[in-house]
Amino acid sequence: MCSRFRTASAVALAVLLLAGCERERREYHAAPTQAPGTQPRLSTLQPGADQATPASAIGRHYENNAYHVSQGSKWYRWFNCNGCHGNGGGAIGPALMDARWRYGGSIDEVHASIMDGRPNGMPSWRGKLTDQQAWQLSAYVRSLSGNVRKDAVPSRLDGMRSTPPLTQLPELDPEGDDPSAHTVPQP
Amino acid sequence: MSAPAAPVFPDDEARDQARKELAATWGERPGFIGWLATVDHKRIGRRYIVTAMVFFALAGALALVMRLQLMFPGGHVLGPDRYNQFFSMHGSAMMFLFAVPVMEAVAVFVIPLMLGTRNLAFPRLNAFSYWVYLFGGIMIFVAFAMDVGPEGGWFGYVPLTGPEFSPGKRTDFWAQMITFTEVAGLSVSVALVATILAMRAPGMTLRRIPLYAWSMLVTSLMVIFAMPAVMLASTFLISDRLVGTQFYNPAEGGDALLWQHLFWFFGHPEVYIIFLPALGMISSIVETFARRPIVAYPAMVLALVATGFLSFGLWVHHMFAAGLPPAGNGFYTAASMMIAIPSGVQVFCWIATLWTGTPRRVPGEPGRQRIAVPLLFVLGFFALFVLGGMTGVMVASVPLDLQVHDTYFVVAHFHYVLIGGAVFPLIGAFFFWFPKFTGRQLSERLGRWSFWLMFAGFNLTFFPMHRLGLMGMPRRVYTYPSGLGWELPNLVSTVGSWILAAGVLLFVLNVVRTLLVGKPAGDNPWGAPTLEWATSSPPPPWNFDEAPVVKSATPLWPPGRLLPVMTGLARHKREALVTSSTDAVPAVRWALPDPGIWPLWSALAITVLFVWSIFQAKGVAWGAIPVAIALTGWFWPKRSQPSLGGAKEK
Amino acid sequence: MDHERKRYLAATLAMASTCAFAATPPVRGDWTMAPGDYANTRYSGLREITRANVGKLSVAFTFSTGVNRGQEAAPIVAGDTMYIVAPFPNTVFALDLSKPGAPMKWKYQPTPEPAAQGVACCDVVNRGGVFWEGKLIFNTLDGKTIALDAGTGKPLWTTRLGNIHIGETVTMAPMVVKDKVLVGNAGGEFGVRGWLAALDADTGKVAWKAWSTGPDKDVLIGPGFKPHYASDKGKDLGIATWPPDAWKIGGGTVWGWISYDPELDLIYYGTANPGPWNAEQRPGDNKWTAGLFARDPDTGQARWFYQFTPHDLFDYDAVNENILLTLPVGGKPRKVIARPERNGFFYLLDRATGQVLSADPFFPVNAITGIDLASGRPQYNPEKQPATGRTTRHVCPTSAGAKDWNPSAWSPRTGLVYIPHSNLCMDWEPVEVNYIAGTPYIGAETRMYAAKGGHRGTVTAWDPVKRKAAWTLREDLPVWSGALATAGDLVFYGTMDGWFKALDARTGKLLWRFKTDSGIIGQPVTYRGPDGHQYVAVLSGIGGWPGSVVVNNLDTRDKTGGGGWNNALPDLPQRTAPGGTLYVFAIPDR
Amino acid sequence: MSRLRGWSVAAVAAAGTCGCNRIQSALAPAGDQARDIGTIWELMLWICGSTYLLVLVALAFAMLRGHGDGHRVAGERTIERGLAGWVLLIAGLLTVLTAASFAVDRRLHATPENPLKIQVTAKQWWWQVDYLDPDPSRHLTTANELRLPRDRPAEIQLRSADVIHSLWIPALAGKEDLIPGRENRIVMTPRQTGDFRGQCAEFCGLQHAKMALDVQVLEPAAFAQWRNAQLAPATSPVSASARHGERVFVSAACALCHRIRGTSAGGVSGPELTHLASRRTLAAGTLKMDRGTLAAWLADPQAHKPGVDMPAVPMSARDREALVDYLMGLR
Repeated sequence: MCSRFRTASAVALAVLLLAGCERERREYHAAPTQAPGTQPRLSTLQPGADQATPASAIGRHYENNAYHVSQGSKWYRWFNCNGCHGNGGGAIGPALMDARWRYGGSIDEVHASIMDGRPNGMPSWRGKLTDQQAWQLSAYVRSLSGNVRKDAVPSRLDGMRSTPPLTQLPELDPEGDDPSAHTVPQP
Repeated sequence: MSAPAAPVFPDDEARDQARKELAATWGERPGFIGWLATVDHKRIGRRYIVTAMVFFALAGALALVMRLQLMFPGGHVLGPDRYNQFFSMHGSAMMFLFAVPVMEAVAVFVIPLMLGTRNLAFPRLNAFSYWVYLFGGIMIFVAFAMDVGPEGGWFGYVPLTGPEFSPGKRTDFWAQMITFTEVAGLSVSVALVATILAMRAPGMTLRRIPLYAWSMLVTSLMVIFAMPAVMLASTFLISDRLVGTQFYNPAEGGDALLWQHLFWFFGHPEVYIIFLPALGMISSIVETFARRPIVAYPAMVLALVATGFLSFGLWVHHMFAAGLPPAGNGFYTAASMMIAIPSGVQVFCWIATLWTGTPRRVPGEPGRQRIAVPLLFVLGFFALFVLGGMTGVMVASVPLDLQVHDTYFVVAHFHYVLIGGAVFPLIGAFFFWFPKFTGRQLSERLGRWSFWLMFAGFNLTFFPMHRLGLMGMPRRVYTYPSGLGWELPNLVSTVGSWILAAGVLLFVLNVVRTLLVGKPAGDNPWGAPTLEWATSSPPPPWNFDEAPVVKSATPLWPPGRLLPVMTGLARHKREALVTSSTDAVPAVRWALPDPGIWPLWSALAITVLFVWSIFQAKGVAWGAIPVAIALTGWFWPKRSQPSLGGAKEK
Repeated sequence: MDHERKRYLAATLAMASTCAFAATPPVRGDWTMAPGDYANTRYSGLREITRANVGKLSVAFTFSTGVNRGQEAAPIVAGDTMYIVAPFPNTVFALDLSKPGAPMKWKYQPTPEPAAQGVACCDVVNRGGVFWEGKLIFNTLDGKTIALDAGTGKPLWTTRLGNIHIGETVTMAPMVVKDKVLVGNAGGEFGVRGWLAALDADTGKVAWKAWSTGPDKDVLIGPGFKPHYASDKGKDLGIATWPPDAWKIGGGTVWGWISYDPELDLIYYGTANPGPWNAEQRPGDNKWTAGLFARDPDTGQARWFYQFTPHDLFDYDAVNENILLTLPVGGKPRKVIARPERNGFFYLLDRATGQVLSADPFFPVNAITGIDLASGRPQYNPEKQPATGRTTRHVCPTSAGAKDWNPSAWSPRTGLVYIPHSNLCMDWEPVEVNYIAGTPYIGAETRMYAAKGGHRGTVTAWDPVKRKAAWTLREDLPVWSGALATAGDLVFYGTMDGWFKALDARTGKLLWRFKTDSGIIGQPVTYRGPDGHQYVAVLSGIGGWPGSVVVNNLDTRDKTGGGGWNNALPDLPQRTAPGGTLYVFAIPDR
Repeated sequence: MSRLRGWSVAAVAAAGTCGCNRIQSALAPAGDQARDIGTIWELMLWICGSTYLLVLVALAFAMLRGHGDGHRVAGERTIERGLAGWVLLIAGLLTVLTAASFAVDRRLHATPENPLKIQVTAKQWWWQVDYLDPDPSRHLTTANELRLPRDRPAEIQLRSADVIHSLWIPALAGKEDLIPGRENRIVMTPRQTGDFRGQCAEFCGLQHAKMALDVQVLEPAAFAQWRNAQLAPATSPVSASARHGERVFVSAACALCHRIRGTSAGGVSGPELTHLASRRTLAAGTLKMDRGTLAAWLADPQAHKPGVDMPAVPMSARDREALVDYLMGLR
C-alpha cells in the first residue's frame, strides 16, 4: 500500500502505479454505500473476545480514493464541521488531528459518529447527509490525523495556512494512546 | 560516392586503409550493450525521431477519439473525466513529447553532417538527453494508462491543478513529465549550440552557415532561455502539492497568475521553438529544388534572430482576458503584430527564390516538369501557415481576442500554425533527408497521396473550427448541446480528422515499405548544395573521411566541383575539429569521448529521483545519491586531452 | 506626614476631582450582582485590606465546584451566604459563611441538555447569578432561567427562553431591575437572532422581549426612540440595513453586561456581533448589532442607540460593561457612560442622549483609524479591508477584541478605570459559509498572535478625564479575568496561568500574589463577612474562549484552531491544567 | 438520448423565438461592445484575407514560371527592392490594425455613467449572480440567469470561489476571466432585447462544458418589474403536497447547500432557489426548466451532469413528488 512506500525501487514504483487505479478513480455516480462493518464502541471495556476489528471494506474503499477524500474536505467546510473542529485542531468541538478519539477513530466509527451524533454536542447528520457524503467526510477526517495513504490526501487547501501539510503528517494510530482504542487482550 | 574526398588519398588502397582505421576507432561495441552505450549522433538522432513519432501517433490517436466524442451533440464516447485526461494528454504529449523533441532529433542527426564535423559536441550528454526523454515519456503514458493522466490541460492552470482541485497524483506526474522533457531539451540544446558555434567545417563563416543551422542555433538558444521558466513553475506546483507551499495560494499571498506568467513566458517561445526549425527545413528544401541559393540570405538570418527575440516579448497575449492593465495589453498587441514582419520577410524570400529558380525541374530528367514531394509539402506549408499567421494577427488584437480566446477559433489558429507551419515541413524534411537517414528513398507516388490526404483532411478538420469559435463554441468542452448551430461544423471536422489520419498512416506505410524494399539512394539524390550530401547515404560512423573545407554557402554547387578537405585529424582516436566561432578558422583537434554506459545509468538514476519525489519529499534527498554515483562514474577523469594544432589545409 | 493622613488627603482629592455614581450606599458588605452594583463599577468601599497589609493576605477557605471547565462566574454574597453557579451543568452551591470553612448550605442541580455543550461557542461557562429579595436567579446553558429560594435552594419558577436547536445558549449573569429579571441570549456564532427579555421576578412570566434585529415592533422601537446620530434614525432599520432576510440570522445577541441608572430610569446594554463574521455576506450597517441600547426597564421601549461598529468586519461584539459615572467633561460634570470597547477605543457617551463625548484607543488599534465624533462612526482602515478568500494580515485588535467580556473596575478614589485586556493582533480571512440551523455560522479563518510589545495581555489604568493611561502593566498571557477595585486602593485580578494578584491602584505596583490550582478567568469580588471582616473571593479554573485550548485539548498544530487562539496560546497547556475551585482570602489573625 | 434531448431543448428554450443558433454567436452582436469588436473583425477579415490571397497568387506564379536556369543569382537588386516594399506594406497594414484595436480596446474599458452594478461569482460549475444596490435590502441574489435592461450599461464585478473561470456572452461582449483572489470587471451595454446564452470559456474542471448562463435582455420597465418580484421572499406553498415538499426541503439535505428566502434553508454553496421556477434552465443551462426534467434531475443529478456536487438524495417517491410540487411553486 502506498502509505507504506518507504524505499525507492522500480518494484515499488510499479506497485504505486497499480495503486493508481484505485486511488484515482472519480466515482461521482455509483460509489458503494452500505451499512458500516463495525458499530462504534464507547468503552474499551468489552468483556470477552478480541476487539481488534479492521476497517470495513467500504471504509477502506473510501480511504483509498483521492477523489472521495477531496470531496470530503469540501463537505467538511460546506457543512460547518470546521466551525466546531477547526481545520483539525478543534475549537468548540474536539481536535480531529490528534490520536484521542472519544468515540473511536476507525473510519466506521467516525462515520457512525457523524450519522448518529454523540451525546455531548455532536449533532446527528442522518437524513441530512447522504451516506456517500458521510463516508467521504469520514475519509477526510481520518486524513487529518495522518491515517489515510499520503498519496490520496491534499497537502493543503487554498485558504489560510493552518495545519502542517496533510501529506507530511505523522501517522497517528488511533490504536495507540487512544482511550477508546481497540486492544487485543493479552492471555 | 563522396567524390570530393578522393584526391586526399594517393590510391583506393590508402583510402580503404584509412577507412579501416576510422572504422576501428569510431565503431560501436558489439551487441546490446553497444546499442545502449552508443554516442553516435546519427543513431541517437534516429532513435529520437522514431520515439517522437511514436508519441505523435499516440497523441494523434487520442485526438481522433476526442473528435469522435464531439462528432454529435451530447456524445457518449467519453465521459468528462476521461475526455479531460484525453485532451490534456494530447496537448502535453504533442508539445512536450513530440514537437520540440522531434525538431531537436532531426537536428541531432543532420546538423553535424551539415556542418561537416564528425559528431555532435558532448556526445554523451546527447545520449543522456535521449534516455531522460524516453523515460519521461514512458512514465507519463504508463501513468495515463493507470488512470493517473493529467486532467488540467497541457497548460495546467492553477488553482485547478493545485492540491485542492486536482486530487491524487495525476497533476504531479504531469508536472514531473515536464521536468523530464525540459532536462532532455536543455541538454540537446547545449550540445547543438556548442556544435554550431565551434565545430563548423573550416571556412564556414557566419555568412556561409546553412539557414537550417542558423534556425537550430536560434532555437537552441531560445530553449535555453525559455525552459527554465516552466521548470520553475512546475517545481513550484509540485512543492505546493507535495509539501504544501503557498506559491499559488491566493489566500496566503500566492497568485494564480504567477503560474500563467511563468508558463507563457515559456509557452509562447515554445511555439517558435517548434516553428523555427521548420523554417530552416523549408529553406534547405526550397534552395535545393529552386536550384539557386536563398534570396537575401542576410535578411533571412536577421528574420530568424528577430523572431527569436520578439517571441519572448508577447507571452501576455495568452492572458488578455485575465484583467491585466489595458496599457500593458496594448504593448503586447503591438509586439505580437510586429512578429508578423520577420515571418513576412521569409515568406517573401522563399517565394522570390522559387520565382527566380527552377522549382519544377527534375534532376537527371531534362524536360520533365514535376514538383518533388518535399517541395510539395513546403507548398502546403505556405497555404496553411500563412493562413494561420493571419488568424494569429487577429488574436493578437486585444478586442478580437476577447471574443475568440479559448474558443475553437484559437484551436483552428494554432493547428494551422503548428501542423501547417511545423508538421508539413517536417514531413517534407523526412522525404528530403530520408536517404541520409536510411540510404533509401521514399516512394514519391505514395508521398503525393499522403500529401493530398493530409492537406484535404487537415483543412476539413480545422477550417470549420474558425466558424465554430465565432459561433460561440468554447475549447475543452467534452460535449455540447444541439440548437446552437454547432452540429454540422463538428461533424465535418470529425470526418476530416480521419482523412488526415489516413494521410499520416499512408506516410508511415511508405516508410515501412521503403525500409523493406525501397530503392537505394545515391549520396546526393536531390543534387542539394550542403555538406550532409557530401558523404555516403547513410554516412559512416565518422561522417567524413577528412574534414571538408567550405568556400561558399552552397559548397556542393555547381555539381561536380571538387570539395577541398583538411587532413591531419588522428584516426586512432575520435578527433573532431574545433574552429573559431565567427570565421571558422581551425583552432583545436578535440578528442571526443568514446561510447559509454554511464549516460544511461545517470538517466535511470534521475528517473528514480524524479518519480520518487512525486510521492515523497525525501525522494529528492535520497534519490540524489544514485545520481551522484552515476555522475561520478560519468565524469571520472580520463587521459585523453585535446591535441592542439597540427591541422593543415590541402 | 503619616501614612493615614496622606491616604485621607489623596482620597479627598480624588473625590473632589470626580464623583462616582453608585446605586447603593458607598460602603456595602454584600455583592449581590455580578458587577457589584447597577453602575457596573466593581468598586467596594471596604478598606480593611490595604496596600499596607495586603502582603499578609492568605487563604481563608476554598471550595470545589466539581466542574473542570472555565469558571467565569462571580461569587454572589448576600447576608451570611455565598452563592456559586458552576459552569455546565450549572450546579448552584450555597455556602454558609457564618460557620468556619463555609460549609455547604444547599446545592441545586438543574438538568440542562448535554447537547447544549455543542452549541456553546466559547466553552460552557456561566457568568454568575443574581440575588434579589430572597431569590437566587440564574441561567442555564441550554437557555433556561431559574429562580431559587435563596434560603432553601428550592426552585420557585423556571422559564425556558433559548432553543439550543438553533444554536441559542445563555451564559450571561442576569440582572434584576425594578422586579424585572433581564436575560439575553448567546450564540452569535450560530446565526441566532439576539434578544433581551424581561421576566417578572416573582412569576418568571416574560414581561417584554426586545430583539436586536428586525422590524421596529420587534426591537421595541417606538415614538420614544431618540437616537443622537442620523444613521440610527429611520423606519425598520433592523431590516433595511440588511440584505433580504439576513436579519433573521443576523446575531446581535445580548450575553454581556447590563447597567441601570435609577435617575434617568434607563437600562444600558450592548448587542453582540452581526453574523456571520464574513461581512461580505451581510452588506449594510446591520442594525442593531454591535451597538449600545438605552431602554426603559418597565416597557423595554428603546430610548436611544449608538452603534460602535456599523457593518462589523472583525467580530467586534459590543457587549462590554457600561460604567455609569459622573465626570467633568469640558469643565462641567456630566452623566456619562465610560465604556472600554472591544474595538480598542475607550468611549465616553452622554448617558441621556447617547452622544459620543470622546473615544480614544487604549490599545494600538489599526483596524480603525479613528472615531468621527460628528457622525459617531468609526473610520475603518482601508488597508485592513477584508475580502473573501484573501488573508488580511496584522489586524489589531483581534476578533477577541482589545478587551472581551471580562469586566473593568472603577475606583472613585483614584479616578481610574482598571481595564484587564489582551494585547493581540490577528490574520483574518473571510470565507463563504452556509447557514445550517444549529451549526456554527462563522465564515472566517483567524490566527492570533502578540501585538506590539510581544506580551499577550495588559492591565491598563485609564484616566477617562485626561483621556490617557495613568499606568499599564504587561502580562505575558491575555488577561481574561475581571478586575476589582477597593477603597484600600487595591486592584485585584487573575492570570490565565493561575496567579491571583493585587496591585497598587495608583502605581500598578504588584503588592501581593497567590498561585491557584488553575488559570483564573473569573470575576474577583469582595465582601464583609458575618464576622465583620473583609474577604476577597475568586473562582479559579481555566476555560472560556482562549482557555478551550486547554479544556478542549485542542491540537495547536492547527494554527487556526480554537478560533485562532491555538496560534496565540500554544504554551497554555504546558502552563495550566483544568480546575474549578473557589478561593476566598482574608487577612489572618487580625 | 432523452438526456441529450432535454439538454438541446434547454438551449433552444433559451433561444426562445429568435434564430436559435444566434444566441451564442459573436457574429450576431446585440450590444455595443460586441458590435465594436465586430467591426475590428471585419477590418481584420478584409486586410488579412486579401494579403493571404496576394501571397498565394505570388506563390502560384513562382511555381508556374520557374524556367530560370538555376544555380546562379539573378536580379538580386530588384528582389531587394521588392522585399523593402513588401516589408513597408506589411508594417503599414499592421499599424492600421494595431491602431484600430487600441481604439476599440479603449472603448471597451471606458467607465460608463450610471451603470447597473452586478457581481458574478463563478463556482464549479455554475454562476452566482448578485445585483448590487446601495440599499442593502435591495441586494438581490440569483443564479445561472442574467437579466439586463436594454440600453443601460451593466458593470459586472467578476469573482471566483474556486478555480479560474471566464464569463463569455458572445452576443454582448468579449470574455473576462474570474480569478480566485482577484476581482475583474467587464462592461456590457445591450442594445436589443432578446434571449442570449453565455458560457464559461476557461477550462474549469469536470463540467466545464455544462456551465452556461441564461441571458435575457429586457425592456427597462420589464426588468424593474422582474427585479422587484425577485426581491420578495419565496411564495409560501398552497397545496398540501407542496407544504409537505417544503418540510422535506428544509429537513433533508437540500437546505444544507441551497437557500430559499422565507424558510430556514440558508445554504449558499449551491444556487439560490428562492424563485427557482421563474428560471428557464436547470443546473447552469444543462436542462430545460420544467416539471419533468426537475424531477429527473432530483432523482439522479450525476446522470445529467457527472461530477456535480449535488448528490442524489435518497427519498421516497412521494417525498420527491412533493418536493417537485414545492419547487415548481417557487415563481
